[in-house]
Amino acid sequence: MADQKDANGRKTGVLEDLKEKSREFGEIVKTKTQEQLEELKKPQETQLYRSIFRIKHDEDPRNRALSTLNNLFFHIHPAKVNRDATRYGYTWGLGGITFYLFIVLVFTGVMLMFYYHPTKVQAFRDILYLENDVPFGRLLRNMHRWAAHLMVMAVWLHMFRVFMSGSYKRPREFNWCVGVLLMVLTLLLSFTGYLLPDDQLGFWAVTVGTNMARATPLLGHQGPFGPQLGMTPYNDVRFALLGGSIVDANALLRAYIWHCIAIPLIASVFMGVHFWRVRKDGGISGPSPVMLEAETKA
Amino acid sequence: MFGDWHQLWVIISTPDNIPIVAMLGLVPFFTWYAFHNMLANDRLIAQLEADPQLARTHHRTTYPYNSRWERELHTNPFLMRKELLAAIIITIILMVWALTLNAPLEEPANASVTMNPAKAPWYFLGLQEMLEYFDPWIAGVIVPTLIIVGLMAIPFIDANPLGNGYYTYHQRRHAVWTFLIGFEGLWLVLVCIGTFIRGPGFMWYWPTQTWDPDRVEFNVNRNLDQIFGINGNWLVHILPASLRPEAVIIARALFGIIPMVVYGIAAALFIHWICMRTEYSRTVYRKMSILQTVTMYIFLITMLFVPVTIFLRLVFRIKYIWETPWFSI
Amino acid sequence: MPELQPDDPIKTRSYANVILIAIFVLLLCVSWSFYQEFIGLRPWRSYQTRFAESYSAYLQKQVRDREAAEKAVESSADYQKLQAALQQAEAVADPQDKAIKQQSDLVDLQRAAILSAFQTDRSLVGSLIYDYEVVPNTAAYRSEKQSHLQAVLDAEAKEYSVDWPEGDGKTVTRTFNYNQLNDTFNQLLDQKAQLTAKQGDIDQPVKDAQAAMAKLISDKLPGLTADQLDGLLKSARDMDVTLVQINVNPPGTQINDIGGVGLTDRCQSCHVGMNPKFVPAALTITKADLGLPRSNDAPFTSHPDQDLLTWHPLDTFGCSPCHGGNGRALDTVELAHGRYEHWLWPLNYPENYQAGCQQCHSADAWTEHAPVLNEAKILFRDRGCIGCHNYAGFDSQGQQLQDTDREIASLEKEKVDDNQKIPILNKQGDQAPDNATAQRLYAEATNLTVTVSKLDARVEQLDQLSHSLQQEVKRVGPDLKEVRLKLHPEWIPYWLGHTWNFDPTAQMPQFRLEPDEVQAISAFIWQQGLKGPALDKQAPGDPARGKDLFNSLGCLACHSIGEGSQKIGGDIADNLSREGEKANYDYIVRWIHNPRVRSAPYDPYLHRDLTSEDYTKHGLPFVFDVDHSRSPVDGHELVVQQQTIMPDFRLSWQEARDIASFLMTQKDASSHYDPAPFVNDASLYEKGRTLVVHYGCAGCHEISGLEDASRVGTDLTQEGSKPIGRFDFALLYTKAQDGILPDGQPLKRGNEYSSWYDLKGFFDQKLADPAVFDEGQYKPDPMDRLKMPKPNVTQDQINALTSFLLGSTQSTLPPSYQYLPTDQRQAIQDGWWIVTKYNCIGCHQIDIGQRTILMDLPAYKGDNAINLPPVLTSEGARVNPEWLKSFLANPSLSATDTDRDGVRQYLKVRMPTFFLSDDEVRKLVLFFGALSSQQQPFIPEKLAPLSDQERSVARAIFTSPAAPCLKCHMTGNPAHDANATAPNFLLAGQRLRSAWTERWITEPATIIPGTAMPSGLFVRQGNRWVFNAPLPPEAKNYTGDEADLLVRYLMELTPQEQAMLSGRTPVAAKSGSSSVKK
Amino acid sequence: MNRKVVCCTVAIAFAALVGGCSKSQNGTEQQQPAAAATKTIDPATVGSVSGTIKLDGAAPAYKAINMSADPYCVKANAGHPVMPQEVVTGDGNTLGNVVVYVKSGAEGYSFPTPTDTVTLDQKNCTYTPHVLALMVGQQLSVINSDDTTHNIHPTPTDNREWNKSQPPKAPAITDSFARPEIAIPVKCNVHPWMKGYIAVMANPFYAVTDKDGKFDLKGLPPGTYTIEAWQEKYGTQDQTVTIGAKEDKAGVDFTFKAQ
Repeated sequence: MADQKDANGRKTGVLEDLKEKSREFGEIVKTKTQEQLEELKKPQETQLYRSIFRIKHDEDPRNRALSTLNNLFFHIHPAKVNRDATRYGYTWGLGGITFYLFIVLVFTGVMLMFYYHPTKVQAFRDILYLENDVPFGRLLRNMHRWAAHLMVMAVWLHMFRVFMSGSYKRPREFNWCVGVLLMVLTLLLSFTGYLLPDDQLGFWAVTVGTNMARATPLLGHQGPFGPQLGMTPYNDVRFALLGGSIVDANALLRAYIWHCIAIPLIASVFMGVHFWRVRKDGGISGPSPVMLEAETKA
Repeated sequence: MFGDWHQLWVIISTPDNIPIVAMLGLVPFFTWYAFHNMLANDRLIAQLEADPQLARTHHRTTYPYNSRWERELHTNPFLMRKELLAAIIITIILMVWALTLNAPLEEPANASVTMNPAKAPWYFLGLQEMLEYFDPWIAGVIVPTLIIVGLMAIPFIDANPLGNGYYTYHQRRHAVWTFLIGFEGLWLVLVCIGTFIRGPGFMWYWPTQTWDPDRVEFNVNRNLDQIFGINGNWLVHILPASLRPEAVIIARALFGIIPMVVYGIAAALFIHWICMRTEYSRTVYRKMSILQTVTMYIFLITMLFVPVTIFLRLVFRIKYIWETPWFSI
Repeated sequence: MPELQPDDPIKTRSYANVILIAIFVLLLCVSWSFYQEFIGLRPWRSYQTRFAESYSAYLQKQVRDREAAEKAVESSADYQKLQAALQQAEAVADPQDKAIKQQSDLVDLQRAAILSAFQTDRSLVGSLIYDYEVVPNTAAYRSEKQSHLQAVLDAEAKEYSVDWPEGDGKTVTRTFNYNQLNDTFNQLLDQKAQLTAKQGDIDQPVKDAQAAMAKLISDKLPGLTADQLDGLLKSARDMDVTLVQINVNPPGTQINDIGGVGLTDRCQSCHVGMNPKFVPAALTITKADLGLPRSNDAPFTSHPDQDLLTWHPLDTFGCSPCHGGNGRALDTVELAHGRYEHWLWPLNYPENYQAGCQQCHSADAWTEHAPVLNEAKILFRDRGCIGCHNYAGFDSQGQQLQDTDREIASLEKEKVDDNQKIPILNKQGDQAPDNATAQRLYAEATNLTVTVSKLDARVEQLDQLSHSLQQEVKRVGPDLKEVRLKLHPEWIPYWLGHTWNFDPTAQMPQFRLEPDEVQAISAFIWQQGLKGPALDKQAPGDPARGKDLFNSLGCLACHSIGEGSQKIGGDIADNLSREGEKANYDYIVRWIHNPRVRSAPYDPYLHRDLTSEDYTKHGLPFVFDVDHSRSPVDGHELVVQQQTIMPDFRLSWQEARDIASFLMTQKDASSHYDPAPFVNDASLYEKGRTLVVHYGCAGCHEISGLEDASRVGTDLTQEGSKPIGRFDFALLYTKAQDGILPDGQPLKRGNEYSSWYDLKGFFDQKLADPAVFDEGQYKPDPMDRLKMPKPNVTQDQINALTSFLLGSTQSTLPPSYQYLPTDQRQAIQDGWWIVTKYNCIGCHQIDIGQRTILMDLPAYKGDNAINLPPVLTSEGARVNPEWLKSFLANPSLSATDTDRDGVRQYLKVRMPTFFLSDDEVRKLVLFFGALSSQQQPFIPEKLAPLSDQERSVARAIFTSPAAPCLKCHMTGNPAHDANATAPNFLLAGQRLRSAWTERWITEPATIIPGTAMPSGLFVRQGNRWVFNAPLPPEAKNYTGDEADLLVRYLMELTPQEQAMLSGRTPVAAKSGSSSVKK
Repeated sequence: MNRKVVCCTVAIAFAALVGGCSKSQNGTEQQQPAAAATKTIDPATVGSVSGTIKLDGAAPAYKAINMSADPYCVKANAGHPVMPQEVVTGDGNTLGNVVVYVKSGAEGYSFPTPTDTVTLDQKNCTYTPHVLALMVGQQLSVINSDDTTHNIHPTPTDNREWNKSQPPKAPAITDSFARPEIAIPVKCNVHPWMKGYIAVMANPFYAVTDKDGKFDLKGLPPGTYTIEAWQEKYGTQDQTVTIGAKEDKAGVDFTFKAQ
């Protein structure tokens, strides 16, 4: 078959067509890869990056503001904050620390929940299993417990700071009440957690704690006016707390449920309210300019 | 016997007492630091009050100020980096603590073997300590609820507008002192006693005194009415026949009201005197509504009642001030 | 908006480096946590690597030594000889091997060749057959079925061509049809089988030669061979360091004590030597072997008691159930050993290892492999602990008695009720409206009468049981009712005050008594004593003969004599070297003649001793003994014997007087007893009584009025699981925690100090000196003080008792682990309780390897050992249980002549009568039977009577000079028996078992090593025993088993035969020369 | 408080109701039992029933009893063989040892238990009489006139079973039977061949026929009765008879078929 020539004089045989096409194809591939490589040099431009981080992270103010406002986690902060409020000196970082400890506790707590069964037979055994068999088990349990103690300390010191800095005054009264409630919830969280290892220390600590409950006036079978209202060891408030007249399997289960599900949920809700009101009541309360007696209204 | 430093070390190094020992370090530091800020602001306030001209232009904080500086900084780098640093430091503390000290794990729970002393977790030791002085219903239920409700009521009672958002001692002297007494003076001190002082049998062990489970301590607490020898024999003639056998009890119950009333009046006068001490406090005091004053009085009186009872018990061995068949304080 | 404020302090300040440092520190912490996780909390890694090094070094040396040894053996002559034989056998075998190999290769080739054809054909035909069968066999389908059949036949006829290999490599094509394929294939298979069998036979001699060589080596060099050691060395060298754990989770049970978890013992991760994978059972290594100094921290020894592991295999028992400790924890030695405050099951210290046995073996009196525990159990009774402390299993007779009495009472009440119901039923029957109900009522009445008779049977059974139980109740201390007859009054206060000065090895513990208490107690004891029938005066005996009797009769198996270093004899009973100072001669004579005689019987129902008036009132003679044990007053069981384990030696009165007068001479000249007039002071009676009740003397002694006193101490059955809080350390609480012993010295264990605030510490100190916990306390009134007396125990005995108490726990192991065998082993268990109670092991060796007290006495040293009482290790297999029963009841085997041993009259040592109850005799007979694993009940083997020819052969053997049986054995004529050394054959008939006797006469030394009976009398020839000496001609051609023949002859031996024979055989001449009289 | 009041009123009402109806009820009760009182026999109006018992067919031939087990019995009966008394016939094939009695019709009356004792003798190792009848509760005395030990063992179905041995010259054994039962077999455990029967009657109208087969039941008050005849081998037969006042009915005969 003779070589036909096409308009511009190149051979137009089938073989030649093929060769031509393949060459073109090669060109396209080469350019495409170069583009891709170029793109990789600037990751922010890639579609993947832009899909995740909706805004660019330049140094300019707009992006700085956007980086907090548009971010699910950071938009707890306002875009800008009073310059002195960034100092440790004022807030001592205690509110943040408490919240951070809460997150650590939730994280380590969930990990512990993988191994712990809240039954009388298996509770102690699981703690031993954690201590000796589970890799990092002992570290996990220690972290959880010491974080709990740290959180209680942090909550108290946070309250101390808020009071000392007068940050409970108008308009933050309600937020102070929510704060107090959160402190109580923290104490309850720690108290119910104390019983879970089902060892002598926890058992007797909780027994002492709940013995006070039986003395509640009107509701406790040993409190004033309690027996008159027909309170017996089997239907008073202590029984409700323990799910029994002594600290045993039911108490363990109830403590477990309170500790792992009920109180953390309630606490998270109130933390949400607390953070929300911090922002709504004007963000960090200080260090605001001092006022003089004269300047107060009569 | 005293001088048993090992015993003191054992108490301090018990894993679950570490937090209160840490608090013994942290609370004084933070109190000092709070007062440091307060005094700085007070000096500024005094300065401003002395020179009204300055007051008009001053940026009113003790921190360095330059009109050219931005009043508000971006959260992103400036606040967040601080938070990141705080988070890392806390994690470090936590990990070091977790790696060095192990969480306690004692024998499996056994209802038949009581631990001596059986102590509540460290943060409730205050309440457990109060059990020594009050009946469980007061120590276990009334006082904690009053504390919580009291704390919540503070912003609504404190009519003093000053000090809102800055540390000041001079302008909020009463509030600061009330809180310090309530939080540190009572709550933390009682927790410390519950931890360091209360040993086996929940008896009083001075620091460096050996905790001996077999210790026998003789202390007889008597009621106030027993001290005054109330036996109600003069009451017998007055009472109707049916109540005559219970004459003694009724007499005591009636007698008990007197010291309570006396204390109440004394405490109220004392609080009133405190509120009226400075001119400014008088204006604030006058500004408070009836409801605010009544709640303030109630809370402060009950709060003061606790140290008074503790004092009566520890020094004079008085058990109950007012004893009635249904309850006793 | 441009950055206006370059100098803004907050903005310009850079936190970069602070954060950098913080992150660096955080990384440090994280890496520290990883270090902690993988190295810090894993000390066992270093242990395992160190073990690998030292163990492989040790193995290298072993391999070198072993190879040298093996070379030495291999160079030895007989090894060479065996090697030559091997080579020769190989030479013979090789050619045949090659031939067979060739043939079998050919067969293989052929099989491979036809295999494919065979398989295809078979499957084709198979499918066709299936098609044929599937078609229903009915008329309608006949044609179709027919066609299928035809297809099958064609397929079978089809020819397949196969290239068939011939012998020498050539192949030829052959054709096969289906059947041919089948047959040839099977044929090939058979051929192959034959060939391999043939090969086996050819190789057999070679294998035997190799086996002989290996046997030679293993005989000469026991233990692991060189290559086995090499294997171990290789595995030790490349030992991978992993966590080794035993995980036992039997379904449904909770092995361990921590809240129902299964057993996870990881001890072998550090104690690598215990791991059979590395250190096989045959090779036990100690620290010394590995060249490690004693003290340093190297837990590499292998388990010292390997065969204990065969009964308690590691994978079902693990380590922590027996040893304690926390098998699960591995991070620190202290945590793993569980010796810290909050772990309830600490690891036992070496001296208390056997505490672990007790928790499952609490029902045993004698546990193999637990000598310390066995000694503790004997001490627990012998040192009088049982007097105050209840312990399940010890002396439960009292409790059983109460239970039987209670049951008898309830049965009798039931009988009374039934007897009342019967007439009522009959009356109702009489007046019944119709006959059917009448019949029913009458039937019911008769049934009731039958049940009442059954109740009678049960009550009678219980009566018998209570009769024997009453006999079994024994007390640790002597009967104080006989005090006035037995003792000098002034000795009592001296004894109470200075118990151990008088007798350092006394069983009685030392009470801490004030002088006034001593007086009051002595007065009460003296005044409560029976004034009783006066003893009949005894003439003085001959002390010299008494001394000889005392030393030879076997008194020293329980008693001891001599003071300080010269003390010889047992510790079960007290030392008699100062008996003369305390006892009355007349009483001791009566006591030695028969210790079980009581002055007055005691009636447990009336709670008092009966007097002769009680008997005369009912017209009965004042006679009470084992046969007349019913109370004349209320018909219940009486206590008719002294409740002591001292047996009756059946001595004549004269012998008793001789021994008693010898004992009277036993005095310490320098001793002085100041008079004790106060003993008769009636005013001290009451005070003495309260003191005696307070101190619980009635626990060990029988005191009138306090016979049923309960035990004053706490029940110790589960003392080991009491929480530490329940033990009152009193003022030593802090000292115990700081590890300061009561005497001020710090408690050092190895090179570290350890606290003794644990159960072991409490038991050790309490046993060493009970009063130590009273020290420094304000207790003016002696009655408030700790009343536990100081037991007379050495430090080793304290360790034994502490192990016993530590083991007495409420075991957390599942019930299936408790050692409660239901088969013969339970009979052994029950037997041991009785054997240890009556101290049979003082004279007899019962357990293999157990030493008796007599063995160590000078009188039985050297060749006098043949005078020792018989060894009973194979008694169960030896004697007929019926005979044993009668022997135990009356060891003299005769009603009249009792002052002798029944079987071995020549022995001086005397088998006494223990007055065992029927229950105890039954248990002992079953015990000996079970010990030799004999079937119960015993059915004697029927022996064929001897034909005359056989009798003459037997007689020839019996009287042949090579086996002078009658020289040693007793024949009945006293002259000869004087120095006979073996029992009379006449007893053999009903005493011995024929199977045992045959084993005995052929190989006596294997049954009782060191016996006087000569071995080698018979020699094995083919499968029969042949007498090992020339026989007279007529006996030579006997073809049967001559040993069996002799046994049958012995079993049939008649007195006349023996007398006739003894006349002819050499009488055991004094000079030992044997003269054969034909 | 009101709860207590309510339940009191209810209780009172209930009591009244019960009181009321109960009065009416026991009113009717009185009449009934009077009728069930025992009837007395008027001696003037009594009659009697008599007749004979015959056997239809030949009595079975019996062999003499072999008493070799006990030498005394052989000696006591030396000379005359002792025949089993199962079937005893007189001349004219009359049947002896048949118990005839009033089976029903005499229920209403209550009869005093007779005080005289009935004796059963054991002579020459046989029971005499072979068949014996007595009333319920009447005293039976068993005497042993042989010089060997006997063992009396009645085997009743409706009465209580007992068996006592009686050595020679031993005192008489007395007992009584509480329930009517027609023919308790009596055997001797020592001598298996000894056999006898005791018939326990509820009423006095009974008779045991002698060899002549005659019986006469006297003292029968007027009324209809069923008379039953019992024989140990041939079973029972009965007839109903009505007699008027002072009527002596004769000819009430029974014939048993000999199988």
